[in-house]
Amino acid sequence: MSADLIITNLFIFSLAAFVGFEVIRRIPKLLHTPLMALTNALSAIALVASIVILGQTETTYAKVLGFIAVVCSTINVVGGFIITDRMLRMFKPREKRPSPAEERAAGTAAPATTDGAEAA
Amino acid sequence: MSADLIITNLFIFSLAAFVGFEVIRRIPKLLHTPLMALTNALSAIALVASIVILGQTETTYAKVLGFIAVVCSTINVVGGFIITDRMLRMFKPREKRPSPAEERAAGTAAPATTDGAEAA
Amino acid sequence: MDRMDWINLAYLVGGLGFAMSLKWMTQPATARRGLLAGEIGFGIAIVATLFWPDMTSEGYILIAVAALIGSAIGVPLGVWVPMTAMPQRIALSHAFGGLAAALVGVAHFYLESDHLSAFETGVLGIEMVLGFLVFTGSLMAAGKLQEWLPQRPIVYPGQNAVNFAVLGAALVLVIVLIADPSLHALVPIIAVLGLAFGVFLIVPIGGADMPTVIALLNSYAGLSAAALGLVLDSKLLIVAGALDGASGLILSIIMCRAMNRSFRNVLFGAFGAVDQVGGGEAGEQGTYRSAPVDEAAELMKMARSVVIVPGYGMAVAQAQHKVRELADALESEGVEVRFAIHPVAGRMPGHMNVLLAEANVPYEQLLDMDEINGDFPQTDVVLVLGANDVVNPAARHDTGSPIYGMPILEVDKAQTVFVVKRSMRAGFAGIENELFFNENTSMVFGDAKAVVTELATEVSGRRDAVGL
Amino acid sequence: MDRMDWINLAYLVGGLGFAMSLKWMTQPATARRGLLAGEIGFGIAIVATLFWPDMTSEGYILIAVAALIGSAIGVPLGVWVPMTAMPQRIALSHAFGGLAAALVGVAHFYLESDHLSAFETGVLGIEMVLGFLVFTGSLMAAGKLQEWLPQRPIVYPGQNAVNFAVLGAALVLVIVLIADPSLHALVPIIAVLGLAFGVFLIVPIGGADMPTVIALLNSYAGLSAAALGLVLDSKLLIVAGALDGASGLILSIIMCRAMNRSFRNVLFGAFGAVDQVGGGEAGEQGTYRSAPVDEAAELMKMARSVVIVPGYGMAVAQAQHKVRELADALESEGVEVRFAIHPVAGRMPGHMNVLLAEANVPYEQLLDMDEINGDFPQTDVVLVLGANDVVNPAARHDTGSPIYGMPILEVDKAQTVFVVKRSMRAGFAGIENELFFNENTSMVFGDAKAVVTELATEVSGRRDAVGL
Ligand SMILES: NC(=O)c1ccc[n+]([C@@H]2O[C@H](COP(=O)([O-])OP(=O)(O)OC[C@H]3O[C@@H](n4cnc5c(N)ncnc54)[C@H](OP(=O)(O)O)[C@@H]3O)[C@@H](O)[C@H]2O)c1
Ligand SMILES: NC(=O)c1ccc[n+]([C@@H]2O[C@H](COP(=O)([O-])OP(=O)(O)OC[C@H]3O[C@@H](n4cnc5c(N)ncnc54)[C@H](OP(=O)(O)O)[C@@H]3O)[C@@H](O)[C@H]2O)c1
Repeated sequence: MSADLIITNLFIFSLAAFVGFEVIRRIPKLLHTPLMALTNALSAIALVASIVILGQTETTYAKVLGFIAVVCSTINVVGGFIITDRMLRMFKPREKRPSPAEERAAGTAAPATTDGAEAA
Repeated sequence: MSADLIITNLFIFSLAAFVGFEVIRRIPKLLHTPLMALTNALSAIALVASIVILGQTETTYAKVLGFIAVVCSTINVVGGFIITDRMLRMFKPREKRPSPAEERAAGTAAPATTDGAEAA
Repeated sequence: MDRMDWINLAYLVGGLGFAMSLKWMTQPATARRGLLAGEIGFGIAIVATLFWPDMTSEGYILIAVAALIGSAIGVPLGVWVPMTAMPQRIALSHAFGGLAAALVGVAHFYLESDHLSAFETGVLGIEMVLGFLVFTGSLMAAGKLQEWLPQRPIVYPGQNAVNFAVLGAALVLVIVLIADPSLHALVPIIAVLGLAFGVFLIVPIGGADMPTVIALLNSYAGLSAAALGLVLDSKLLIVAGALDGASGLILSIIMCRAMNRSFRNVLFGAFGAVDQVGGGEAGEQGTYRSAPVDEAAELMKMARSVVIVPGYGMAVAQAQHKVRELADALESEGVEVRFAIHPVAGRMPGHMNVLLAEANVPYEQLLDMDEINGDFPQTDVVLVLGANDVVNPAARHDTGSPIYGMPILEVDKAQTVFVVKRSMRAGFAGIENELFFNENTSMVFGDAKAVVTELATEVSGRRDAVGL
Repeated sequence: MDRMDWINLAYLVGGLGFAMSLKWMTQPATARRGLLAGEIGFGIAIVATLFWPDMTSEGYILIAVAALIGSAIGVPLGVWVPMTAMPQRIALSHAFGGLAAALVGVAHFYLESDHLSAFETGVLGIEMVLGFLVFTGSLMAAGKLQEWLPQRPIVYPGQNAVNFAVLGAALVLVIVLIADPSLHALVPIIAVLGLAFGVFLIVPIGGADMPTVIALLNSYAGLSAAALGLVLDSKLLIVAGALDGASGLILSIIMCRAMNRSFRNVLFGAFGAVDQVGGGEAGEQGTYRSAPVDEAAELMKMARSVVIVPGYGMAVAQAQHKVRELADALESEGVEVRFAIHPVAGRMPGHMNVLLAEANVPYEQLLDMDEINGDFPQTDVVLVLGANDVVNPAARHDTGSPIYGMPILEVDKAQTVFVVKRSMRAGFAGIENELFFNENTSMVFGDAKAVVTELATEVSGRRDAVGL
């Protein structure tokens, strides 16, 4: 693999990590458990790699490894998404008036000065 | 240029744009003017391209174009950084106690629930 | 654009879907959209992958079978696991994830070993170690949380030395492998060392530190996925791995902060040490007052404002629905009822929020520590329900205490405090709680669910008796 | 790793430096660090570039000369431009940026045209158009802000049609160029069309909308940089361009929101239309009261709380330092003085903050609209200093008004309001301001600086007279 390609991928890695930190830092506690379940499902994307191996290889041991890998990853995707959904369904606010949690999140999203209004 | 490479670069573009939106959305009004000056300087990074052209080419018109480009970009870098610095120097808080602006920014950075505390 | 380009384009879209998914998770209002974005991104990526060049038809069959088996296990795991068991569940799936990543790494190594660059071999090696240690580590964590394994940290002299030795050995072998990738025999050994390290890493860590550790393992899993992506040149894996890694790291940092612990502290079993000191059993410290349930019921009914402080005990007892009933009963008596949620109450971030939301407690009633702490002095009755450390005043003054400096719910400032738990036993920090010995505190012993049920009936039952 | 790899690595570091730079700009406390990060990242990238393979020694000389000339112009531009002229200054540098990007694009096209893919040619074409239109557009904007050009929007029937025709022609030619890249002669035509479109785009836009437009041009500049990066496969340019584009877009959106305008509205000269309606001159509406300076001084000195509302006029008059003196004088009289900063007061975001910070007004005293609006009813005296639209109550009720719906500073709710401006002329929205005709409002005519200076001396001067 060319060094050039590696550097490109490092570029992508660092940008993605940057996005991750910036976004996740702002997820309210309320949503931390759903978040864990979600990232769980998302990180099971290693599934694509295992699919390719299982789908292409002729060699037996690779098949075995690939097979197990696909099974494991599928468990995570399916389970992870279902659980996230279950949790989020619980959070559906029952009355119209915005919940503190929503306000909280809104507060975070809102332009800095608004927070300032409260902070000051 | 291979389609593969193009896609990679699109990948990088979208991630960078994502970072940009996430971060800049949270810059307090107070700092918008300095921000403009700063991005001004940063976008002058086109300088690297003009340097390469000016440094390599043998053909005259390319030299001319490259030369103008280097001049223009340099103006922006130098000017942009100086102005940003000037503005930020003004913002140095004069007393110890944190300014509303800082609180505001802090408020934004702080974990969601803190904002929530105020928002609720 | 040939077929691979289209696939990569799909991966690009998928990756952005993941990013948007997390972005939308930053607000309850948009969280569901976030989930959807994640699912769509995932779907696109998978479908695209199926068009990968030169897949064998046998391969497709195997994939289908594996996917079916996976779903057959995954769906039940998703649908039936109770919310109280979330930490275990999540640890378990990290185990699967780690294993999958590690196995793909191994397979790729064997298939490509003759034309792998030193860099690739190195990254692959590290990827395997990470994957395998996440596998066993997460299994251990799940076991401890499910209390199949001893919750108590198991410490012995020179433990850290041993652990590092194991890890070191694994890395040395990776280096050897870089030098000569033909030494296939090394891979199993590296795998074993990785697996062993995963176990050793968790052994000295107390069951209650598991959530922190799980988050940390989560970020390792992310890293290994990213490493895999680096070797396979899969930008999608890189992005997903990076996002996952970031999330795990941030969550563990948040938890450590909220518990006023340092990583070192969590990872190298400082807690075990503390345990020795603190001693599980309390009681040396003065006497405590034990109150019957009806007294508590009486006082709560007469109160203007009641604050309920749920803790791990409520989760264990699955008392959340009964608590909701109690709250309703009190409100119909004109009592203002609120819930005080400590950031690390329970065993995972947001644990209490999820449970109470499950019991349909409108989350207007759930107040964060910083929102409610000011109100305790004006609160008539506080009901501490299976919470312990998060209301331990020692955190404020006792510099010796392992939880010293951890922000707590200052219930001791309230008029009256009822603490519902089964015994005087300590909480996860393994230290006694002087709150229980205050004169305005009364212990109501029993299982949280049982006690709360009784409270609810008492409160609603005798409505006529006390004319309001 | 060969030399290019090292260079790319340096670019990676540079790009991350840029990202961190913006991240740190999110807080005044860390803003300076952000600047530093940007500078370092930039430096690394430039130094690395100098090691580019097969550079000619003549090339180095040319580079040095060009850099010197650039610095010779850039330093003065940076050091001496007054803060009040920032909008122009920034517009000007966008012009430079756009030109540079465009020229690089042209050069690259000529050098490579015989082996450019259709995609590359297309991107290059768009990149040129963007670059050139940013160039002239920004020059126009700067001219209008500096009032070298007529501020008023110049509109004529079918204007938008013409503009789109020009842009369309340019894009058509780009397509032709894709079909046959050997048609070098097209490039100058495309350039001219781009330049023309830049001019036409700005002509119909009022001088006061310029800041929004500048931000928009900023994001175009970013896009063209990114496009260039795409063609040259320079990840650094792509990242920088994307960040720049995002920043410009967000700022213009924020400004539009704060002014309750839509992009369409800003870009297609709707304001010009409104001008016709609203009419510049006010006065038909009832009578206004004009007060002498000393009356204002007297009342302010006796007040408990005074709120100063600075606007564009303060910037024009460069009155910020004098305002500071006035505030100090009042405070030494025991009057509580605060500044109410409207998000779009002045002519660029944060304009007032920068000016008052320059005058050393501690920013504890600068309050945002949302912070202060509640306090006006309890405020004794409001001094509106060269502000107009941002205090126009029409925004609250007059649905016909072009600023209807724009959140304003509700000074009309204060006890007494003094408005300092030179005449009854309208502000940038070109509409009359009913605030001036309220019975609790008095106009104090004159140049902001002059008036404030007088106020300051009046207040401090007569200290002994009024014994507090
Ligand atoms: N939330 C997180 O993310 C997280 C992560 C890692 C660690 N932690 C730690 O976990 C702890 C959480 O504090 P906490 O106060 O919620 O819990 P805790 O301190 O662990 O105390 C829980 C108490 O509930 C009682 N209990 C257990 N089962 C019960 C039942 N069935 N009925 C009634 N009571 C029962 C126990 O006393 P008895 O045995 O006498 O009944 C125990 O003292 C904190 O120390 C925190 O640092 C939290
Ligand atoms: N901040 C931004 O980012 C931004 C961007 C785009 C547009 N805008 C627009 O700009 C406007 C800003 O509102 P604003 O109230 O600050 O300004 P304004 O509405 O433009 O009013 C400024 C007033 O200051 C007076 N003035 C001018 N020179 C003066 C001098 N030397 N001494 C005393 N008074 C002087 C003028 O009246 P006389 O001529 O009678 O003196 C004018 O009415 C808003 O409409 C906003 O939408 C702002």
